[in-house]
Amino acid sequence: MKKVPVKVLVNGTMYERQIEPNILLVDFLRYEIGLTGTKEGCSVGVCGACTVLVGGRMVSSCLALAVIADGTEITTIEGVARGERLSGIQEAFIRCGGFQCGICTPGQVLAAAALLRETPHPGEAEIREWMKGNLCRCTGYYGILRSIQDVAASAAGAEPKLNAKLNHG
Amino acid sequence: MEHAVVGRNIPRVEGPAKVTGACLYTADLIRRDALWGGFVRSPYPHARIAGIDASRALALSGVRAVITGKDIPMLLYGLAVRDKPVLARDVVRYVGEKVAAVAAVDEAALEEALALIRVEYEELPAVFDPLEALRAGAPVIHPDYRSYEMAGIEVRGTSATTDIVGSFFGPFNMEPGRHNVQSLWRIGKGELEQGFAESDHIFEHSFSTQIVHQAFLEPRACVVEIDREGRVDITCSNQSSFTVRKGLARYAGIAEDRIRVHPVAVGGSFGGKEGYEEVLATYDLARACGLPVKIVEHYAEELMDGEPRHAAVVKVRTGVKKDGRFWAWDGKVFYNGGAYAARTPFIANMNGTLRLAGGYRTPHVRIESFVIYTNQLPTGYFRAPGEVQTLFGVESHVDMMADALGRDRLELRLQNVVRPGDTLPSGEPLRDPSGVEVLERIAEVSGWGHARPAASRPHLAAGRGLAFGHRHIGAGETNVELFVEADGSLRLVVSVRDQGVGANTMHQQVTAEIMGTSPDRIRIDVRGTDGPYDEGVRAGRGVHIEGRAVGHAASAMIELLRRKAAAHWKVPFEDTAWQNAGVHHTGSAKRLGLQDMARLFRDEPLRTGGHFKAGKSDYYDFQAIIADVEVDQETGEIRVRQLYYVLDVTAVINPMLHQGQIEGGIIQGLGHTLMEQLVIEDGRVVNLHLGDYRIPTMGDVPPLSISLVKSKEGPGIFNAKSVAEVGISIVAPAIANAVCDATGVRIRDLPLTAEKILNGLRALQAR
Amino acid sequence: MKFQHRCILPGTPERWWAFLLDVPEVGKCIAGVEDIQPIEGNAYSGSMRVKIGPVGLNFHGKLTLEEIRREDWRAAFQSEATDRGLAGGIRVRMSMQLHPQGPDATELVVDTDAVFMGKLGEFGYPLIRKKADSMMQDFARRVVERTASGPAAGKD
Amino acid sequence: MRAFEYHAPASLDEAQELLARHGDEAKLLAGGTGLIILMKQLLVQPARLVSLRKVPALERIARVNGALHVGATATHRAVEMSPMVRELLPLLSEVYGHVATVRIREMATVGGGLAHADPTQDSPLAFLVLDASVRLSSSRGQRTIAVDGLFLDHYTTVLEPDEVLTEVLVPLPDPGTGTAFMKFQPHTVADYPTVSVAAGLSLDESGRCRKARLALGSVGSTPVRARTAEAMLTGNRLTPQLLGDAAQSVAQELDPISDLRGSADYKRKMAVVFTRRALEAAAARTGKAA
Repeated sequence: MKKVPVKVLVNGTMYERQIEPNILLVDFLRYEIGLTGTKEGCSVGVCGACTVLVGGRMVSSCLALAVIADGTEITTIEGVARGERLSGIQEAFIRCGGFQCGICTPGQVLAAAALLRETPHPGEAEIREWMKGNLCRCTGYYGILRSIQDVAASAAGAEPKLNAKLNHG
Repeated sequence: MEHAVVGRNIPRVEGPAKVTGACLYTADLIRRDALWGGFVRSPYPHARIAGIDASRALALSGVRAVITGKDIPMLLYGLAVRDKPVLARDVVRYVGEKVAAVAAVDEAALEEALALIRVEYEELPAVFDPLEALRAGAPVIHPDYRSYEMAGIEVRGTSATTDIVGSFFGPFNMEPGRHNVQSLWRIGKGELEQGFAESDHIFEHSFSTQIVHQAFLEPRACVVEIDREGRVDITCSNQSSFTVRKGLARYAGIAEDRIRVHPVAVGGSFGGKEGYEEVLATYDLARACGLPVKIVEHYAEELMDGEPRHAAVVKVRTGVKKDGRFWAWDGKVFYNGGAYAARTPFIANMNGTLRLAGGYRTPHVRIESFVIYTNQLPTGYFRAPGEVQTLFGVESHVDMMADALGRDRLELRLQNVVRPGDTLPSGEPLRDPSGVEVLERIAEVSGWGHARPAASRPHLAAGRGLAFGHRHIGAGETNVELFVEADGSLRLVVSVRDQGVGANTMHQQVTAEIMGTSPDRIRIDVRGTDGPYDEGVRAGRGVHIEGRAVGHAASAMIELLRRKAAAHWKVPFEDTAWQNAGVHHTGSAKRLGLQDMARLFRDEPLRTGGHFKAGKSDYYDFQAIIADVEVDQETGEIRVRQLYYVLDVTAVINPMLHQGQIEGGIIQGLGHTLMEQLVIEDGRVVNLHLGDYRIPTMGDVPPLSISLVKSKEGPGIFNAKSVAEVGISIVAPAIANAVCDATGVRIRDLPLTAEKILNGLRALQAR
Repeated sequence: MKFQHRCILPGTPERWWAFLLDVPEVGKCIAGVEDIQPIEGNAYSGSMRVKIGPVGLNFHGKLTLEEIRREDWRAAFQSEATDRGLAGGIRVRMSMQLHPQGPDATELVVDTDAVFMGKLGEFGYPLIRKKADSMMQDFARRVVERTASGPAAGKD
Repeated sequence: MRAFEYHAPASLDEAQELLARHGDEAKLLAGGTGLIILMKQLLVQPARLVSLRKVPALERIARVNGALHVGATATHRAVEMSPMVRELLPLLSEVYGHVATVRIREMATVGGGLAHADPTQDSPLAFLVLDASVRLSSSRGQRTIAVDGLFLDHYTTVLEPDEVLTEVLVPLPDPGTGTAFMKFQPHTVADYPTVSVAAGLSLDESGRCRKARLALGSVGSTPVRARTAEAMLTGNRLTPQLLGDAAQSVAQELDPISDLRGSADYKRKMAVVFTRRALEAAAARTGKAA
């Protein structure tokens, strides 16, 4: 099977690889470049644990071939904090009980960040509609809802850009 | 007593790792050289294996090993009852049973190999319904039942007054005419028949509940590596490192000290990661290949071959006096245990059996619990095991009796609820019960008897439902070690892998409280099997078992430091005191802080240990819930408008974590009530992905108001009671009761689907 | 996966009995079945194509006439086949029974019990369940159509 | 997932040429949300994938004279959020806004959704109600067919192996048209529907129903047009009685099969209830329409 070149900017770092076309994006991120923060849960695009942002938009990396990310900019959970400093939504998840076992948390944080970037001050209905694509079995969602509302209510509201590269997502 | 740290929402110790993706789970352990392992599974619910041909698979270049039941130790596997081969040997007993294991260089090669292995089966008659399985003439699923052994876990949670007939397992179950019994438990008190003879009314109802999966989002996974000297290195998603080590040592015939289990994070368990079968099979593969092997199950495998909650049939018969007193109670529950008992811990039975007469002061009680073999996937423990099933029956039944007696549903419960001085229906002793306070509080917060929610639209019918329950506090054993580090900070070594409840944060908070330091001066050092022995996480035992062990270590450390300071000052021990994280000399201004002592005593180990082991305590959590619902009378759709929940508490170590447990448990209960079910046709699970096995989403959760009632005593550290297994069991009866209140339709089998309710409405109209 | 289908055929069971035992003839009534060849005794080889949108299954395997009970007009087949694309395999039991319906009509009752293996068993279920039912209805229809060409008429 | 050759042609011609050359061997890849799952499950094992992501201008949403043209690779989310769609075809953004979850809507494309022909999908219902048609293009030429004639069976359309669905053409509804969409998910808001219904009603000056469109999903092997009900409504005043009778008539027109979202019988009953509700909502909006 002919390998294909993939050139992709992940969390601000450029990666170039020759890959088999049947490699999924989630496996590319986890095994090719070693970013295991992205989790695989249901593997059918339902649970949202594998959520990453491609060009600023949410993608189920378990349903996306890695080749379709060629030439794009990707943000994974590893790219949400700025260096040692956690982003506002990450701090809110810690402060408000937004996680327990943590396996869904990378997807939840990315989905929440994407929401807050599109809608800085979402109402509860907007949050519920947006976040219903990310399953959590531990929290009953109340803690996640509180975390997002906490940021939404803050003066800043919107997340700062997830990383320098993502402003034209 | 006022607490400085306990009772505060200090952030979780693993918080930053979990929100940045740094936290490592089993599947994150990348070993470039690790082979991918996987299983060939049975397509038949019951069949004889006539032959296995792996030649075509072995011919593939990427395949390193194929092993079958013939290639592995003859030992049977099981948590409580050893009745399951790791790979089926001669017979398969359920669809999805592991028949062969394959190791290959990558996932593609593995998939191809699995598809190329040909297994020849001769089908055998199968039975799926537990009541049919009991009947004479039903296929006997385990002809060798007598030869099976208990896994040596001593039977706990039974007091002198409970009458355990025979054992939970074994020859007793083989009485003539009795078929396919995994386990039988009979408990009670009083004289049942006399009780019924003295009753004025007798009510009898039966109910059924479905099989549901824990649906944690991390499917089970493990990595096994064997070095050249035969030392085994294991990373796995499991609730108990030490149970895995013990089990593998027995299976492989090697010493426990040759096996090391690493403490990676677990992506949710809820009781469903007690088993370690896949670790044993992976060990066999690793041995066969001489290379590390990693198995990451697909979610479909999790759903077809996990450790889900037993489906059950619940039958309750109650004798009631004219004045409403419950006088005699006969409860029977038939749990569908699936093809093997192996995945059910402890006693191969359910503690939820003990809830089969509810939390009421009935004098004459008999409770019988059968766990029954069928040709379905084996079941295991799931948060409040067995109790979701029994309380759905009991609390629906109590409402039905109240209605028949023309009594207020809450008031009838208040009349009968256990009070100080009572024993539980099971005959178990009971201390400081707060059922009365809990029921009174839920009436108050929900405005019971006053304002009822009105329907928001004409085609909707509004209703309100109540359910009440009590929940035991977990038992177990653990050890911890506490060190003063060179810089005067503290390090607490625990072997408890946090499954999400926040155990390690609780450990830190307890240590900080007792030592009088700030939590951030205490590092939690989580170990695997090279840490102090821990029996495993389960049954809401945290504040009870772990909390007390941590408390012992901290108190011992204070005493140790006082002794050393006293010796250093050459003063009597009695003249020293512990204040503000340091030793004071009461006779002078002399003080040694942790840093001073770390420096001063640098050559002596500043280490203490804490151990705690206990059976089930006589204290119980008491809880009640009220659900306000609207039912669409044209479609049967239920909308839960509001949930009120009341729980009794003593000390709450960390309010945020405590609340998180309640919220999570209740929403899992909501899922069981409205949508969740492994749909099984001819023994085969047909909804094998989370698009078809639906769990609640953020769009589905109703407003929830939680109110805590203060009770006096608890068995845990600082008097605390457990919280990890509350909530979940009483959601279903509350909503079922609300639906009946709204529409008159009584649904007796879970889940409560719109279709069942609409059929019920049509049936009512037909009358 | 179990199905039952019924259809009314003209003529008496006697007229249809030979047809039931004529495996290649029966095979012609099942959409997608190709080149059924006798192997030995009551065993035949054959293949079958099933297409459900993008999902193309191409089974090849063995079909055996397992039970012949003329006294109650019952014949049963078992077929085991694997998909060339390695998606999995299938085991089908099909019993056909004739019930006399008055002087010149016979009811054909077809009971099908199919088990799917491998990935097909895991994920094909909902997909195939939708298709299988319509395929069996189609089978019954084709059998009736054959009355036009008077199958097996007079053979007995 | 089996190995395959990957092609990402830079033009439509190139894509069509690849399909023509490889026929059934090749599959088109757009958003992938449908196809990739089937490939992971080994139910579909194409030798080649032809990705449309580098084909230019295929995602365009534009107004052309009296119609809206929606490009095949426009995502569900793009249609949902497009101000032009909101203004001109509110039903379309409403329906796309109800598909699965935001994340899936960001990935799934309009053309991919139609070509996938899953009878539980929402979007075909909107296009049926709006009398939309699709443009199918191949190296042999182009043809335009009504969405009404697109679906043959579960996951099966009239598309030839060498054809690309390039865009959907949606005529703008006349003034006095009211539309509505109902999706019944009794157990969780993220489930596949038990039944879904889209309705469109247009009134003439006299207030009579000039045109009625009614489409249902999840109740058959393809999306279903309820023609009997449409006929009952056309030419008449939309009294509650008539709307109810029309809704009642769909029960006979459907042939649902039982699935995890309800028995055939229940689906039929719910189809009647939600058809009535959709008709009432559409009728109520006929006045408001521009």
